[in-house]
Amino acid sequence: MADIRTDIGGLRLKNPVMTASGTFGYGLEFADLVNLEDIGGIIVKGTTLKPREGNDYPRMAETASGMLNCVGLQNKGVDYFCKHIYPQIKDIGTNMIVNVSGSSIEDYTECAARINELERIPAIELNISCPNVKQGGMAFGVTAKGAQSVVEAVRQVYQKTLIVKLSPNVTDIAEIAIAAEYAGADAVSLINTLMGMAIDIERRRPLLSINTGGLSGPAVKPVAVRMVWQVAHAVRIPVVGLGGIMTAEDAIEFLMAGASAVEVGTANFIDPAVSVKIAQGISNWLDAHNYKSVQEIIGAVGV
Amino acid sequence: MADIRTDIGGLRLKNPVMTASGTFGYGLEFADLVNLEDIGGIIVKGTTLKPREGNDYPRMAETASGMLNCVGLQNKGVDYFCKHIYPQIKDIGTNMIVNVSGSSIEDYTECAARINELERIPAIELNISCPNVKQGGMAFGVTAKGAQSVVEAVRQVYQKTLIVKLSPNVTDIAEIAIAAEYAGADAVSLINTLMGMAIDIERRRPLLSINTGGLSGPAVKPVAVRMVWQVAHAVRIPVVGLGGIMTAEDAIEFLMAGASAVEVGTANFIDPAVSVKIAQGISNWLDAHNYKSVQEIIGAVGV
Amino acid sequence: MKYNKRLTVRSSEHLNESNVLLKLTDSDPLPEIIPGQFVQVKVEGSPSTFLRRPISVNFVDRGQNELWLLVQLRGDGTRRLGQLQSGDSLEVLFPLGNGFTQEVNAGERVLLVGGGVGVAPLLEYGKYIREHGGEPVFLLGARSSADLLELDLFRQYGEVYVTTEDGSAGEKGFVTNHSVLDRANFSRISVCGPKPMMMAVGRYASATGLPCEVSLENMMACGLGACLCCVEKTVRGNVCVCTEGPVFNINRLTWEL
Amino acid sequence: MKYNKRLTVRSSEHLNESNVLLKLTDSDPLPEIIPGQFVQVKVEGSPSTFLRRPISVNFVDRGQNELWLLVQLRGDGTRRLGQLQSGDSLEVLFPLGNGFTQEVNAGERVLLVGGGVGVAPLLEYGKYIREHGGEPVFLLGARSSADLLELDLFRQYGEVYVTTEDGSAGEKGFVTNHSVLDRANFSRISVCGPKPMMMAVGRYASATGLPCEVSLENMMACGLGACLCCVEKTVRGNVCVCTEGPVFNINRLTWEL
Ligand SMILES: Cc1cc2nc3c(=O)[nH]c(=O)nc-3n(C[C@H](O)[C@H](O)[C@H](O)COP(=O)(O)OP(=O)(O)OC[C@H]3O[C@@H](n4cnc5c(N)ncnc54)[C@H](O)[C@@H]3O)c2cc1C
Ligand SMILES: Cc1cc2nc3c(=O)[nH]c(=O)nc-3n(C[C@H](O)[C@H](O)[C@H](O)COP(=O)(O)OP(=O)(O)OC[C@H]3O[C@@H](n4cnc5c(N)ncnc54)[C@H](O)[C@@H]3O)c2cc1C
Ligand SMILES: Cc1cc2nc3c(=O)[nH]c(=O)nc-3n(C[C@H](O)[C@H](O)[C@H](O)COP(=O)(O)O)c2cc1C
Ligand SMILES: Cc1cc2nc3c(=O)[nH]c(=O)nc-3n(C[C@H](O)[C@H](O)[C@H](O)COP(=O)(O)O)c2cc1C
Ligand code: FES
Ligand code: FES
Repeated sequence: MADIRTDIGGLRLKNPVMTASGTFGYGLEFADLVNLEDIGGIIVKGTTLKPREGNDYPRMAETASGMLNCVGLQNKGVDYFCKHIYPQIKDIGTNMIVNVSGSSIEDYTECAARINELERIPAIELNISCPNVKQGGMAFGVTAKGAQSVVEAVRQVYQKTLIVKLSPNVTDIAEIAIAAEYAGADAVSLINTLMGMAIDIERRRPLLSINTGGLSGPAVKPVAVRMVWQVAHAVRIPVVGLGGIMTAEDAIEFLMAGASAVEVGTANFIDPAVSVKIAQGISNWLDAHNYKSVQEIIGAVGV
Repeated sequence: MADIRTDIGGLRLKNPVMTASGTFGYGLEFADLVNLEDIGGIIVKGTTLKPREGNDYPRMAETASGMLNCVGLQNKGVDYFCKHIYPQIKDIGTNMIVNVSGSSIEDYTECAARINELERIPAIELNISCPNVKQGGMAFGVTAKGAQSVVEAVRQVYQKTLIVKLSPNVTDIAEIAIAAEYAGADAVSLINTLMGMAIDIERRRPLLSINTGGLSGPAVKPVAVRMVWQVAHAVRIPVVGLGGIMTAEDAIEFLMAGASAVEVGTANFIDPAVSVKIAQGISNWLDAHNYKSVQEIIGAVGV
Repeated sequence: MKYNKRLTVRSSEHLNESNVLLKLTDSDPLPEIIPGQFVQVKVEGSPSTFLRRPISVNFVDRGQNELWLLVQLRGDGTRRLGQLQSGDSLEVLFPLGNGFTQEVNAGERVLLVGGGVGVAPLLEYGKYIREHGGEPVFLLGARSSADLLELDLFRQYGEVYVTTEDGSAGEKGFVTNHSVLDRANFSRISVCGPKPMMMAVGRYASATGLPCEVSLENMMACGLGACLCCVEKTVRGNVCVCTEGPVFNINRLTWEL
Repeated sequence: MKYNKRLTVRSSEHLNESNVLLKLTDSDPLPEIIPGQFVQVKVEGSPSTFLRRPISVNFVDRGQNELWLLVQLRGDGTRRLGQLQSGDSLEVLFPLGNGFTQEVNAGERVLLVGGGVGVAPLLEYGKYIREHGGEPVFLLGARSSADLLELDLFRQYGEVYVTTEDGSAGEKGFVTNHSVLDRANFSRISVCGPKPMMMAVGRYASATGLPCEVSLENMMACGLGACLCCVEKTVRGNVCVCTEGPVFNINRLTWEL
């Protein structure tokens, strides 16, 4: 049996498969359907300093091999999270990671500082890339300067593993990754959704309430693999890869491109137990190919 | 019968459907399979000043609802085009448009100047967005300054309709479109391919010879519609929309998003007669919805 | 407890041109299912269908260990479901959502209003009400007589009234025009169907002061309360239709009746 | 002249676990087809298959107006083709490519070497050579006897020699080890199969000075010479396999034999 443990910026994972923010709730929603402890890590919903109602319905549209969403960071705010949700999830036997979103540097730092106090939350994923709210952090995610300023500020108040989640809606994602690394990020994760749009031609209106939304699912996988490969060559900190992963083979592509771990998002909607199947599939694949450890294939793509 | 004629920067099209560069050869390849005169316009292969061998095989990989290619502008150069190909295509009864590519401003201007002399070529599409060759023009396509400089130079030597084809691999495509407009473009077309990558995990190697390639097909449609919508709001010149169009309904999405015409690319590989079916389908749809002219739906998406 | 199971298609019956009744079964006994709950089915073999499709539980036949789905063939996903044959299997995530009111008072006459394929969950709910001592009264609307579904089955559990838009069966017009609404005495109303119909029934309910619950069909991705895509605006903000619904008391919604 | 037509599946025969023989027909007479040409089939109902799939013409039965495709079930696309049943239809773009050498000298013995499903185009070509006064000699390699395809059909047109890797039929080993190569007198060779096999035969050809043509299976998108994805490097640069091939004289290629 191959060793599938991995490490991202000091955070140890029993296997390289985490669930992506916004696609797995707080984990609890899936408790009947999958053994949560068998997941490498669960990244919970985007959490903001203040409660947010999110955008109006409709928030979703199906597209070719993917979907658009414009949920818009609906959540009850960090206080509610700490008081009511944290107690329910803190004893789940895997890494429970909070995805922190915001509109201003203060939002981010205050929210991160609150999460820093929660003993059983070993890491945050800083979402500087949400395309679905005005000032949803994407403003920070699309320039190296913006990324650097927010990551530096959060680094001051957050002592545990700080993963920075990058936007793919940029000319040069490696440059943003380098800025995050320079500012003190322990790891970067990518990609968040690609900004897209779909139109209901019968009603002559966009299918989503705020016109545009974020594209996810297998459609985006080639873009995500390319970006992971570019970023893995540009930074020394670990990279977490995601975007369209449906199978163990997809996950292995990201690992070979240079990711030290992966996240599974939209696929959870099609198969609620997919994350554990992928972890198991990676293990089987490694065994079948005589690898002793998953570390042997990380970044192993010869070019 | 609705009027489906349209106009892009002075160029008149009998219908709004053109075939995209690199996906329809010189048109001749499809002559057995579709009545070329029923297509609104045929944009021929990327043509460069000097002959190019293109990249090594493999140049193609199938992806979820799409494909990657890294052809790399293989063509016999503009002299060969003028001498041997132009005579064969000049009497095809539709707009024959040349896609002009290059690595330096001089490449572009010399090539455009040669095409300018060809009486039966009413327009060029300036490809400043090829992701598949080093210095394949994408360097010009990813900054407003780069775009402006090459378009300005070509505008000096090219008197007919000048369409500038934009890259989607940028943070702000509207900014590039504005630069092209300012520099004298008659129209912009978008999107070229999204840069992507796919890995053969058994061989631990990229599936494409130069590692990365351009993603096209339905997978990219939501991104393309979004960008067309953004650009149509940012410039006054006409916009030509493309990316993943397979059906008349897809094309109508782009028209409603603000495109005055569309191009069909990858879909030609699945159905060689698809462009004419789409043109006919647009006409039928307009009739069924009591529109008198396609102009009534251009940019008609209410937001 | 929720399950994701590969159920076996025992039969597939095309009730008319655009509706199919799938009877699914399993080697294990089916779990407890509340009337009004739904399932998320995985559609295989349809290139244009990526997400699961939510479908109401039409009926649970405990004797046969069957779960029935009544599916209207609308787009590629449902059309593909219509091609399933007995012996095929279907991956089903269930049971999901809250379901209709479970408290039934002895002898109460509950009006169950359905339009089109919206009748689907009312069959199981009618049975439930009957089994719990109530009297379901079905008021079912359709475009024409050919579009009326499962009438004989509904008649097993209570009175059935029908309207059709073309008058080819029952009274001509919409459900809210049916004369039974003037004659009969109901304790409450449950509705499932197109939104305009549900709103019209809602107006009738508020005029007559009857409690009214509606079953919504918002677009869904996960069906589990995780993605927050299916939200409906309520008097207390956006809530997930897949977990806090699909059934809502109409007073909780912000619809302008 | 090329056509894109919806042909009808007259029969589908599973020759063994991983190969199916599809016989397609049309209401019009099939067009002229050169041996070695191929078709591009549109695969419907396979979510993971986006592009068409290139398949060689295995045989043209003019009497029955049938076009035969011999398909190895490899991935999702070909597996879906294997599920087609008689009466189904299939959209086919054809005929494509150049085909094998059409000049046949009276009495010449042409060696046709096939490996695996690479035997497919050799059946039609063997028939052609026979009909044009030549003598095809088939040398067919497979992993084991169960993997040998259409042997009886090949025997109708010429001598058939077989190798299997496990020795379960014919001579044990690879085609290039077969004793017929030492005994017989050939005018030229045509090969279709895995690249290592084609290279081995190419080495034999250059050692013996025989002209040798190979049929390539480069990945294709359009099949029409438009996309330039399928190129092979030749002594005169990159050329499209779908139009200037799939058959090439091995001297034109840059393979290191
Ligand atoms: C809780 C619930 C219960 C339902 N019960 C039934 C039922 O018992 N029988 C039945 O026939 N239908 C039912 N539906 C509707 C059914 O889900 C849609 O008709 C189906 O998803 C359409 O899929 P398609 O691929 O055939 O069509 P598509 O081509 O995808 O779409 C056709 C139309 O269906 C709707 N739709 C598409 N995807 C979804 C989705 N994920 N969620 C909701 N609506 C969608 C859209 O309005 C769209 O315009 C229910 C929906 C919900 C939310
Ligand atoms: C000119 C030509 C003639 C052929 N003749 C036959 C034949 O007669 N019988 C037969 O069984 N097979 C033939 N093939 C191979 C056949 O095209 C592939 O096996 C098929 O495309 C695989 O599709 P898939 O979806 O089943 O597998 P996938 O899962 O898509 O891929 C399996 C493997 O097939 C190959 N492949 C995939 N797509 C293509 C493509 N578009 N072009 C070429 N290769 C591809 C790749 O090497 C891949 O690793 C021919 C190929 C070519 C180019
Ligand atoms: C419905 C939905 C909600 C999401 N919400 C968040 C979020 O709150 N924070 C975040 O960083 N990413 C969010 N994402 C993005 C995903 O975490 C992930 O980056 C993206 O979907 C790509 O991965 P996938 O293709 O595997 O889904 C959301 C995605 C979806 C589909
Ligand atoms: C095989 C292939 C070759 C292409 N070659 C060119 C080219 O030479 N010049 C160019 O501007 N775009 C080229 N493109 C991009 C297409 O013209 C088009 O912008 C892109 O494919 C998106 O449209 P689609 O999704 O309809 O294919 C090529 C695309 C493909 C798939
Ligand atoms: S469908 Fe995902 S929360 Fe309701
Ligand atoms: S497959 Fe397109 S040129 Fe050969």
